[in-house]
Amino acid sequence: ASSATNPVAGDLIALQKERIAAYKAAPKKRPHVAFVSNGVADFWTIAKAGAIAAGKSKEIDCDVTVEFPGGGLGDQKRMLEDLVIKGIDGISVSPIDPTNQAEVLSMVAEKALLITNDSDAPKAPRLCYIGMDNYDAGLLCGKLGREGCKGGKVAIFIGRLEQDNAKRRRQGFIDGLLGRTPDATRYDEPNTVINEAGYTIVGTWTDSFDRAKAKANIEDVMIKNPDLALVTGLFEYNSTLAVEVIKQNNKQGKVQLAAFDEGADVIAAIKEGFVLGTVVQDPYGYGFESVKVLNAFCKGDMSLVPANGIISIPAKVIKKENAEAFWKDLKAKIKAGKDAK
Amino acid sequence: MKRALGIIGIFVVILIYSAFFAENFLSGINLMQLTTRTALYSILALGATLVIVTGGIDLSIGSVVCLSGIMTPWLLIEKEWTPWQAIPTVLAIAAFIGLCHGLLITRLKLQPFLVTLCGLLLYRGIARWMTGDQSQGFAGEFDDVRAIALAKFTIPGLTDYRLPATVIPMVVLATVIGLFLSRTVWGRWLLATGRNESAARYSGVPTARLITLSYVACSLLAGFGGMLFIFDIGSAQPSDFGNFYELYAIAAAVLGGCSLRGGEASIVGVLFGVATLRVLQNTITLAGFSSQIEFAVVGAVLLIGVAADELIRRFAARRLERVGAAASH
Amino acid sequence: MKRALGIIGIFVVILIYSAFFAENFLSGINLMQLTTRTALYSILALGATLVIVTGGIDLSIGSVVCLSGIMTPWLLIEKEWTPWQAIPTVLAIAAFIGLCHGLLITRLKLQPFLVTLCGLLLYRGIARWMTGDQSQGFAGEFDDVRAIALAKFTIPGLTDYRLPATVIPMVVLATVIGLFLSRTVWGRWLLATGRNESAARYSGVPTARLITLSYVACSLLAGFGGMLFIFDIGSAQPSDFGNFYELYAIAAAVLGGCSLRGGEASIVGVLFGVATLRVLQNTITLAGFSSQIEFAVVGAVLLIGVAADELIRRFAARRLERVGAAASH
Amino acid sequence: MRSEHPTLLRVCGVGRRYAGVTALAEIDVEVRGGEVLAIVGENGAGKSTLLKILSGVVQPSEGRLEVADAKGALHAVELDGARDATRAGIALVHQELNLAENLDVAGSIFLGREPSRFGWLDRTRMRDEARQWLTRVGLSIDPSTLCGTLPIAQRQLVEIAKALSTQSRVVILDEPTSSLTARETDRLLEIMDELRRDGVAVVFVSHHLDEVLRIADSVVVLRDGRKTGELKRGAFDRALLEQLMVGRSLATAERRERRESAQVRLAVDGVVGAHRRRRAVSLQVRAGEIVGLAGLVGAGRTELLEAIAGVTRHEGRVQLDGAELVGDAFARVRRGVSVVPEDRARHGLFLEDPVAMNLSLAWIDRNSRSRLVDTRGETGLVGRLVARMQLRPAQPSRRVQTLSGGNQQKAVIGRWLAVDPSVLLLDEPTRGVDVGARAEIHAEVRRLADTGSAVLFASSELEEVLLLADRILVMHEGAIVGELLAHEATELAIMHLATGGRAVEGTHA
Ligand SMILES: Nc1ncnc2c1ncn2[C@@H]1O[C@H](COP(=O)(O)OP(=O)(O)OP(=O)(O)O)[C@@H](O)[C@H]1O
Ligand SMILES: Nc1ncnc2c1ncn2[C@@H]1O[C@H](COP(=O)(O)OP(=O)(O)OP(=O)(O)O)[C@@H](O)[C@H]1O
Ligand SMILES: [Mg+2]
Ligand SMILES: [Mg+2]
Repeated sequence: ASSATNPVAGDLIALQKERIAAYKAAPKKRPHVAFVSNGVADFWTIAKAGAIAAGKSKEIDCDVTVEFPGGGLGDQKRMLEDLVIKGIDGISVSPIDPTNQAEVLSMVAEKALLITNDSDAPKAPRLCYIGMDNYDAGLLCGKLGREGCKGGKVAIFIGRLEQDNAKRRRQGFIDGLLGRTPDATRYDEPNTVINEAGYTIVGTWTDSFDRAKAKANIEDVMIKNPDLALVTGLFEYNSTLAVEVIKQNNKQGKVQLAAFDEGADVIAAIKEGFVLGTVVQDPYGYGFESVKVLNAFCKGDMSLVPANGIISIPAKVIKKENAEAFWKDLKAKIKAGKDAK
Repeated sequence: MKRALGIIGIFVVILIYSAFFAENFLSGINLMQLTTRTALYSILALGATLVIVTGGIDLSIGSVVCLSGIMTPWLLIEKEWTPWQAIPTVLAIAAFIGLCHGLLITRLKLQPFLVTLCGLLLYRGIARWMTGDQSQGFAGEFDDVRAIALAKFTIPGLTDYRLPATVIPMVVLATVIGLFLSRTVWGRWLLATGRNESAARYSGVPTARLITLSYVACSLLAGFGGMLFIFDIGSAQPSDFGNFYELYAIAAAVLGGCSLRGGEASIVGVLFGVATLRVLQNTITLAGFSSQIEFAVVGAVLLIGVAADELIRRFAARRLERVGAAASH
Repeated sequence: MKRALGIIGIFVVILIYSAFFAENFLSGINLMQLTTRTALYSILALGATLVIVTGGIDLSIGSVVCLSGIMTPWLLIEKEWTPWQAIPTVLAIAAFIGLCHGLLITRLKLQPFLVTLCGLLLYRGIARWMTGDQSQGFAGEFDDVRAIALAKFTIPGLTDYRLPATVIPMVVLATVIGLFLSRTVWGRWLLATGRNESAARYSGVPTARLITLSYVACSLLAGFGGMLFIFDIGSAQPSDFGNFYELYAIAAAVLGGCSLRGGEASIVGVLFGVATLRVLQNTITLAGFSSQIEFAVVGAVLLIGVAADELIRRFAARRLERVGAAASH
Repeated sequence: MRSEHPTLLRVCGVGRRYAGVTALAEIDVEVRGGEVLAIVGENGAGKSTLLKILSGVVQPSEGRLEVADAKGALHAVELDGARDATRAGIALVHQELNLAENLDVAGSIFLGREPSRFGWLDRTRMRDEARQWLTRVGLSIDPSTLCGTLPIAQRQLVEIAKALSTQSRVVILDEPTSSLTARETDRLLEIMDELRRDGVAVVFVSHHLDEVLRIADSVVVLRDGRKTGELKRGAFDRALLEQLMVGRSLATAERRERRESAQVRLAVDGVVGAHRRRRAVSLQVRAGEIVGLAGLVGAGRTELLEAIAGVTRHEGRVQLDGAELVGDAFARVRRGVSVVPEDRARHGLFLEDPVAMNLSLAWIDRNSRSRLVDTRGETGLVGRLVARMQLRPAQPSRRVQTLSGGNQQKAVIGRWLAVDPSVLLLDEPTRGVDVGARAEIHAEVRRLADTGSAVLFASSELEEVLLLADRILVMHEGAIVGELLAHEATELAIMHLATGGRAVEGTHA
């Protein structure tokens, strides 16, 4: 028996670079690249629109496959394996658990070109990372809360905490809210109450993506803490539901919301004025850039990748003043993606 | 009624615990939320009960909730239908799904588990495909329609507690189904069919039609429930909306005293089964358990509850046997 | 064997489709992956089969997969146990879970659906609580242990295809369980128990013990399967690892010709049932369907498959009735 | 005079085929109002199939069915299911019991035809009417009793009440007396007579020729699915019927010699069963002895046999060869105690499994090497048993469900005869078995006793008790009230004890 020995990451990166160099001499005619998300969400449908749009655009022109694994790690592994078997040229993936997915990522790197998006796997043999730091985005969201709400009880709602980006985002929020000096390696246990800087973070609630449950969580926490001052929903629907619950319970202005992502109701509420603002990433950009970079690789072009291997697409804060413009732009992009399909 | 005693006991124990240890449990607003949730889930559980009574099972409830729940805002917002078009269409689709299940089960004699498992995969798949995995919501519109699920009626004398409108369909459906099963000819036929299909058939009961009908009713209620859920929640993601709801519905029915072998049901029991599950979930949050152990607590409490119920029943039966024997001499 | 014909037919049809329309479907590496996956899932399905044969059901398979799969790296990495301590512990816990199910079902006469549904909630809850919802993985260590699931054997003459080690437990278990059911006294008894429990009891079959044993075996296999799954995947999250695996396992068993009413099983059929589900999923990706419609396609294909199977069977039975009668005179 | 009776139902050239067998072929039968038609034949002759065709439960493969309309004119019809039959005025009591156990007696009687207004149940009317019909069949139970708690004989009577309550023009009864004792049988025959007087057509099947001789106006004899004779009253007697049915005349078995001296094998001491009556029973059965339990419906015989077999819990002691039997049925079966239950469909058979599996289930345990089934030995055994029990059709791979009722019964008994048990408990051993096969079963039981086994059986047929038993114990209300030796017992004596009379008087009668 021979167990699959994984060549070290460095070797695999070298291997991929050799392949790219070879493409320089003989560019791939019409590359086939894939974009793999870490789950199913609106965020990813926007990214998909970006990826598809990139594939259709004249200067890029390649085949694009987009996969949304709905069943966690095992599902993502299966999809990656199947894509590699299919003979895909390059894959941009948002790894669910980067520290433990070394083998499958190496396997991808062995047969195809690997980049990551949204959440990074620095130890894996990926050629570059496209996205932003979730810790930094969390910081932005925390600061948003700190500006809009000067102390009191705070509750955090998030789909689940297992994935790396969720943990970092949550930690960023806490550090930003409490005004600590940023340190991405810090970790506050989700089960402990934090009393600091005039804020009481009463807890973090997860729902495993069951929205009825997510809504019940917010309602129950508001009942348990009638004096709740600030909530944050760190996944898109958590914020959307927080808006819903605030409206249904007439808590506008009494409970503040520092939101995340670009849910339609959230943007509408920001325009109305009872939500502090929202931190948005640029999923469209993730999708578009991923395809653009992979396509360039297949033509033997490595120039898009900066020295540190990180193509940064920073998060933005949307407040009342820029909400309208942002929304229009987003709608147009999604529409373009749909038409392209 | 006797069948329901067990779950009523469990419910009362949990209620007492909650009243003491869950912060603000007895506050009007909390009870109001609990009423809403119980009402919503009980619509699904009542549907499940009708199928369980026939000795069948419907695993597709959650997916039908998803499909109809997703379709409602999709038709209203994306396709710009009027509510008068959208709502009947969604309900008709749900009923049609039930009809397909019923026909496959009674005509082709396929196993209900298999048919509805395929349904579980299929309808969610359709919802995901239809919407391109994009979550669907009302975007702040249609508040008048959503009032079906969101309206609350003030009760004179109570300040904090207002009666949620969702209670109306719950009470109406529970009453209708309860009377149907115990007081009407068809209900009796359904019970007989569930326990001994051939006996019913030999007595001239149109068993195939009744079974089909119960699947139609179950899917229709799931579709109606899904619509109310989305009215309540406001938006949903096709890939996860309604996941596991069939298990909650079936669990509530079974807790409420329905036997999966068919022929037995207690509507009161089912309602208490639903309420137990909802109170349990609420208490876990209010009493400050972490949401990680929620599942563990629910599982453990239910298991202990039904085991205790069974032991008490046995003990009572033994005593009765002894007393009865003594009396008969 | 006859019972398995339907699913073999469905499998062959899908295989032919895949060979033509799914890119690289017949490549060695793809067949190797498919073998691994079929082997892993079939361990769960074989366990489910044993319970289904008794007329019961085990909904906790997925959660036992989760608990044991999560515990293995947790004990090895977090608690720094040796594999010699960790693996037997995990398997013992799985077996103990099965024992509890069996005793609750046979002694307290609780409904299997209810007991194992509570289990479904409980064990996943425990896994989440134990790990604080953190995903668990081997962090690049224990490659020697993981080789149990990851090793591949070269076959002389084949370059691309290497035989995955997971095939060994699958073949061993399928053979043992197949022979157990058809050739041993206990196996016969188990089948008899599933068919008619009280008749079995009257015939001197230790029904309670056999049923308990089948739940132990089912949970043990789920635990073992969970371990192999995590060896294969490398890491898992307690909140979703193994979700729905019980449905896949039961679906495979039912597709393979097991009746949920008990007393019938075809091990060959179960293996083909598992393989069908795996090939279907693989083909959907390879043939370039979007992952959104994956569920819809699986559901629709299975439904059409079983319906067609049933229709063909009926047609054959009709013919037999016409022809067979003539032959007997 | 007879020709005045109008024909209500007629089948012409009817046949029914199943995969592998022809159950019926070329049958012509006429059913007339005001007449009792008996259908007799061996097990598997096709009687039940014919009745099912007459009542629309089974569709014939060929031939046609004609039903009279209100004016008496016959029309060819296709009855599709029980509903059509009810509408055409035909009611059937099936051979195998078919009650939904979750309904009460009233609900069962009116199932499918509940008195209602706009679909709303009229429960009081249902209960009142049910009470009338129950009285008519001589059953004094509360109409709101759950069917699931009734013993098998009472279920049978409920089914008969149900058939009567339809007030049909044609009442079809498939072995209605097989689980009834003499008293209920008499009552039923009276009812059939009343029906006849009312102009109703009664069709019934029975393996008890004395019943046929007492009541039938005409008899149709079936053999291997074909009609071998149709006789009017006066033209048939017992010998002729037996000749037509079996194709030979039956020899009567001679009485066995009693073994006074043999040691006690089975000793029952103060056993109190699980049910509500709680009266202690003690008895002994010697090696080689055949003891019969007689009693009325509900006397407690089944309860006693189940307690001894260990399938229900009991107080008191049961000893086998001086050693106490403890534990459940599993432990007791292994020590050589076997029970053939009263309700074969519920407790005896694996209906969806093949005959072979049903026959070998007990044998494989005792003849396995390190728990592996000796498949070759099994095939041999099954072959031998099929021949020995004269199972028809003799196809071991056939599902038991598709066997006729009598053949099913033979399969249950065959299972235990295969293992030569030390104690054989039989509850209604020959229910639904034809005269020929009954003699065979009796012979097998005697053969088993001759090897030193103790046999304890319960039967509601006094004839069978007298024929088979060496010694007779009579039960009444859960207790043994008398003991009779076979050679001094009479039907009258047994009945006297069984109805509560005292033993001394009984022996004089
Ligand atoms: N559903 C079925 N499938 C196949 N064969 C059947 C089926 N029903 C009956 N048969 C066969 O038809 C034949 C006649 O059976 P039937 O039940 O009519 O006999 P019967 O005369 O009523 O016997 P008994 O006295 O034992 O009740 C038997 O050989 C039986 O095996
Ligand atoms: N499960 C039960 N629960 C309560 N009472 C029962 C149950 N089974 C039987 N009985 C009652 O116990 C009594 C004895 O029944 P048992 O069946 O032993 O009588 P039996 O002499 O065998 O009569 P049969 O000829 O009807 O078989 C009956 O009165 C019956 O109503
Ligand atoms: Mg018959
Ligand atoms: Mg009896």
